[in-house]
Amino acid sequence: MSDIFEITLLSLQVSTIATLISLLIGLPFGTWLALGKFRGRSFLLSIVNTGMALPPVVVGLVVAMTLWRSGPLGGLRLIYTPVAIIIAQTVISAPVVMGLTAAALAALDPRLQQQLLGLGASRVQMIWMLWREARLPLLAALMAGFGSVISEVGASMMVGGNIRGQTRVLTTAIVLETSKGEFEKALALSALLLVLTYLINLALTLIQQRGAGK
Amino acid sequence: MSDIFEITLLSLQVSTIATLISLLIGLPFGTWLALGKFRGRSFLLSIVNTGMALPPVVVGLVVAMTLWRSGPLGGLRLIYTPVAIIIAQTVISAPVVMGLTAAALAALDPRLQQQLLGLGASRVQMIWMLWREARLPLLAALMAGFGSVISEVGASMMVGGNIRGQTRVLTTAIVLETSKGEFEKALALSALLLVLTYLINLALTLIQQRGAGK
Amino acid sequence: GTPAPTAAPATQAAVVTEAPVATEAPATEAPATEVSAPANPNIILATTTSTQDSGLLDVLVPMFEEQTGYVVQTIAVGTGEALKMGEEGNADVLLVHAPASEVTLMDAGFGKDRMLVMHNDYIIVGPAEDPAKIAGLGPKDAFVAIYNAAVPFVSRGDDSGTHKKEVSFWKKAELDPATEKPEWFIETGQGMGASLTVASEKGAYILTDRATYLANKENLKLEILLEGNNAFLNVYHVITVNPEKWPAVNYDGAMAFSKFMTDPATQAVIAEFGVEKFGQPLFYPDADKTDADLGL
Amino acid sequence: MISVRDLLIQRNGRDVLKINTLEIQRGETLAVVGPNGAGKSTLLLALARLLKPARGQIAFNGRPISQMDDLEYRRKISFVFQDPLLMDMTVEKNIALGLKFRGAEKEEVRARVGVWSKAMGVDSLLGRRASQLSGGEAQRVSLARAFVLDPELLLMDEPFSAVDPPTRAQLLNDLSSLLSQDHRTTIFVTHNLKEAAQVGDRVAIIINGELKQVGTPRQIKENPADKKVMEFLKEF
Amino acid sequence: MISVRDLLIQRNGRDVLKINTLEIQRGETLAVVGPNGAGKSTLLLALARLLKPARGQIAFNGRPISQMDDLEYRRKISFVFQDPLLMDMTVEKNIALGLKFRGAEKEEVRARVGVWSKAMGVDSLLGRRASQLSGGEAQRVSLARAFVLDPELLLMDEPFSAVDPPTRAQLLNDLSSLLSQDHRTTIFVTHNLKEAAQVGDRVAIIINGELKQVGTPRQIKENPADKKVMEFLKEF
Ligand SMILES: Nc1ncnc2c1ncn2[C@@H]1O[C@H](COP(=O)(O)OP(=O)(O)OP(=O)(O)O)[C@@H](O)[C@H]1O
Ligand SMILES: Nc1ncnc2c1ncn2[C@@H]1O[C@H](COP(=O)(O)OP(=O)(O)OP(=O)(O)O)[C@@H](O)[C@H]1O
Ligand SMILES: [Mg+2]
Ligand SMILES: [Mg+2]
Repeated sequence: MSDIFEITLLSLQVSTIATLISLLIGLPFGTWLALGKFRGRSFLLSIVNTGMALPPVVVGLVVAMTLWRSGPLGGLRLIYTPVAIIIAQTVISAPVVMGLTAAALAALDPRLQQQLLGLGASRVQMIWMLWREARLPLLAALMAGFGSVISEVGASMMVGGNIRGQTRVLTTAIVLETSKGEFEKALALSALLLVLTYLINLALTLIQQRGAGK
Repeated sequence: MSDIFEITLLSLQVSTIATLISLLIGLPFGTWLALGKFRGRSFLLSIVNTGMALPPVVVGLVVAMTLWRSGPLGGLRLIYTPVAIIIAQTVISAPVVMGLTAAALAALDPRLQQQLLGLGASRVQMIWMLWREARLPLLAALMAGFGSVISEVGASMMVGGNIRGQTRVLTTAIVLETSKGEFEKALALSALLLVLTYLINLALTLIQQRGAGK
Repeated sequence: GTPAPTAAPATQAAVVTEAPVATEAPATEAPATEVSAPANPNIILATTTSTQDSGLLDVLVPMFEEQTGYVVQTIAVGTGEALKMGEEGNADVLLVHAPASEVTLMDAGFGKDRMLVMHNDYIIVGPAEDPAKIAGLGPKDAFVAIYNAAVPFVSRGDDSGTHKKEVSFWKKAELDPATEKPEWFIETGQGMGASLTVASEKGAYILTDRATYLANKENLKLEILLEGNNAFLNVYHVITVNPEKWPAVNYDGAMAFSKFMTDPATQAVIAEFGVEKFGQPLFYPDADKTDADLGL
Repeated sequence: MISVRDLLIQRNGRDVLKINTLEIQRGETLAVVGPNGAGKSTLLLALARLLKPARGQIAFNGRPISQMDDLEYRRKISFVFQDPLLMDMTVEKNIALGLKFRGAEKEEVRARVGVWSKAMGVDSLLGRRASQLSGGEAQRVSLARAFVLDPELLLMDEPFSAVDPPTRAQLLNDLSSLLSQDHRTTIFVTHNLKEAAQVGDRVAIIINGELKQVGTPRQIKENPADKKVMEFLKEF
Repeated sequence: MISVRDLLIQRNGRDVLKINTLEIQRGETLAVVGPNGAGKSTLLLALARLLKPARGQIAFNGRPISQMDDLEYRRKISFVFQDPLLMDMTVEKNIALGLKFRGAEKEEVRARVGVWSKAMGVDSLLGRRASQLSGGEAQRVSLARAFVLDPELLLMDEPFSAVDPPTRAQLLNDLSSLLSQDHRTTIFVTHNLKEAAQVGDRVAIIINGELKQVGTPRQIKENPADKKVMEFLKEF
């Protein structure tokens, strides 16, 4: 396991990027779902909530079929690259971030929007302040999104291929060690994964509390 | 796939029971985390948030090692039974429900607690009303919890064994069909899984809206 | 001539040392010192989990990459999935062990070249007490005995090479537990390692390849009860995907890999692999033989 | 009925209310006035056992409230909060809330909610969601919510600040007679000094976290305790 | 400056405010009074373009506001809400909020926040979190939050309901002179009829969703439009 450092780094990179992209998608879209007034809103919401239950294997299969040479985007040659993992993980975590964002914002007092606009906020400024006000549940949404990707294995396996030195991440390495019968190694890798996740959560919590303390 | 009905039913049963148990654990404990005033609270919170990132394979491995004949609870003979899957899935979804519950309740106006007590609510009644007030984000927590178990495969595989007619659930069946190269069957099962999840989410949303409409 | 396949691989250790060079000269072979990067350096190798789980590819692939400058993307999946990836042109080269299905693939024109690489063997393992008394029986009789005793038996049930082998034995015995679904017939639908664990936990019999069994032996309460039969050979072929069907495949790379796998130097490495750890080799090189030699 | 001794309340580490001694008789209505941030709301919260004193004690009918059963004690009380947070449910359910908590019979709940919603002029709004009320309507609901409980001790924190003048006058009138009939003890925080004098048997003046003076309106007017009290009362 | 024609506002499908015609001059202070639920807050919200009329139009300096740039229009306005929801940040940041939205310079923000927090008597609370304020303190912050913006049009919805009497008197005084100096147009909803008469150049009476009468305090007192108005004013 000399490549353990490399594997860990790739895990963190891939999952962090996927989470950030999910945030970029999920936060605005979830906000729109929570604040928008349009027909079919609850329909869309239940679609997004269903997205929170997207099985990683299914996402992996569908993304793989798209990225395989035989698939529509095969020409991009992305299959079995970290980019492919990022794509699949984004598909997994974007609905999580989206659904939880929508729930967090819908729970705010609706008069808050009015008051912010009344103070001269532009729409963007208003939304920014709403995010600030809901930062606690939004942080939980972010953590749940990160949790869903750093821990998943089905999609990383299928679209990444668990290729040593290229696309092997912590979870796929754990599966490999398990299937080799190397349970101790698998447990050691698991412990590493959890410690890392804990440190990231702790960092986010501290940043958030510092922000709140000001 | 004549046993598809059986597999679907087992999936639903196992995941529903696991989600309900998670709710039974996560809702009170998450509430305590949100409302309690004690030292080490943010430490506990980041532990729970880390729990949201528990990889199913890791949970599967640890639960399996416990339930194997060589393990401490081997005498119970639970390995490769639906009960084993329920245990593992509960471990996966309880932190999700817990963490999101804590975030949802922490976002409520703290004066609400005071006012409810001032109206003569017992502690239990107060908490009940807080849950009612936060029902939207709590529902999202429930859905995220359900989503995390109905979609996971690593733990079900390891502790359930994917045994045909006994512990095969939709996700493990999807993995099996995929590894056979039967991608169409895998996709059909995935579609079935998603439709079911959608219907459950829709039902929950409707119940919740009816509750709110009264 | 080449020696006939001997029943017990353990007694067959010396094959490689006298193996002649394969009939075709390895055209692309180049000394490590003058590696020039190929035009299209990426190859996708779809293989079964057993080759990866045993660790063999972790030894061979870096060697190949160093010798040729190719970069191999090893995708370890179920046999069915690996064959499907070949069929749909999503892999360049396959390393699989399901001879009957491989022939179908070749006949359909999806594979171009198919070369014999190596074999190991299947064994039947089970609880030490051997409740169905299969020790010493022939393969067919062993399956009948298990069926009649109605003792737990774990079947992979995943259309893998191993599973196909097992099915062929049930067929020979004219029995069909997969359809009858008796209580004792446990279908896991999982990989070899996981299935072995299930068998161990359930005190069941199971047909397994020797390599995976040896790798997992420590964690298992299973003993070898039946081994060393001709019918138990587990034969691996390397197949290049037909570029006429799928122009996008890296045929040169696939060919280079196939040549590498059948190269005498590589074959020597295969013969040595696992000896240090398990006291016996996990695979036996076969590049100098034909399918007929192995009774296929 | 209530006696406060040597009380100190801290909020977020700051001393916000000090009371050496305060006695309130059964049936008395005590009006509490004082500048913003003086500690009036804090006093009510402490009396309802919703804030823990840093020092001192509050006794109810001779027993320290810290030694009484928490729930039992709070159920003798009704609280009209300064900012009523209504629950996201109908007005009817909001008004019934305290009765529900006390496990009242359905019939009784309906009857009482009917009476008090009419008294507060919100009977036409019973089916409305609480989030769709005007400011004054919400305050009336919060008043009804407290009055249905028929409490021994009624704590009201600026309960009429958003009520329109005619209704306010009428409620004050009703209240005066209601309270003197019932022998219900009432503590009533207000920023309207006229109101305080009209409703309160005695008036308490809290300034800057200290109880400065307690007495009948006339006593205080004629004999203010110090300069600060005088200044505060100059509009009166 | 503002002219309202044939306005109808609906909330949740109910008609809650009808105004045939209403003209407000630049520099004028209009006090709005009326019973609870009459539609006063609704009027302010509509004027700030925070509620869409079901019918009719509102013109600002001759231009229909529905045709003006939404943001530009709202930035001419300051709004003191009936229930101020302060953001979960410090008092200082809350007061600076509107200036931040308008992209004001740091220096200017600091200066204005300094001036107005002092004027509202919350300068000692600048570092406090907004959730840790008393009711009156919160209302003062909300006043400061509006005044720092130096708006053309000032909309105030019962801005002094929780402010203590001496401060209230002083603020009203300051306000009267401030407003008449500035030629700032102000619409001021209040439940205090004396206050309305003191601050308002004219008084508007809204009852049950209809604008009943607009006029100087004396005009209205001497010549109420109908029985309902008379009844409403009887306490006055
Ligand atoms: N958010 C809302 N949704 C629906 N209806 C509302 C809402 N807010 C107020 N209303 C209704 O609109 C009408 C006018 O309300 P408005 O808030 O304008 O009254 P107001 O004159 O400000 O009363 P108050 O003196 O009590 O503040 C009332 O009937 C009220 O019930
Ligand atoms: N939640 C809180 N946390 C910390 N300090 C608070 C909190 N609420 C109020 N305070 C502070 O406690 C002191 C007393 O507040 P209190 O609410 O009792 O004042 P009050 O007399 O009711 O004033 P008002 O007339 O403005 O309602 C004030 O200095 C206030 O800033
Ligand atoms: Mg107060
Ligand atoms: Mg209003």
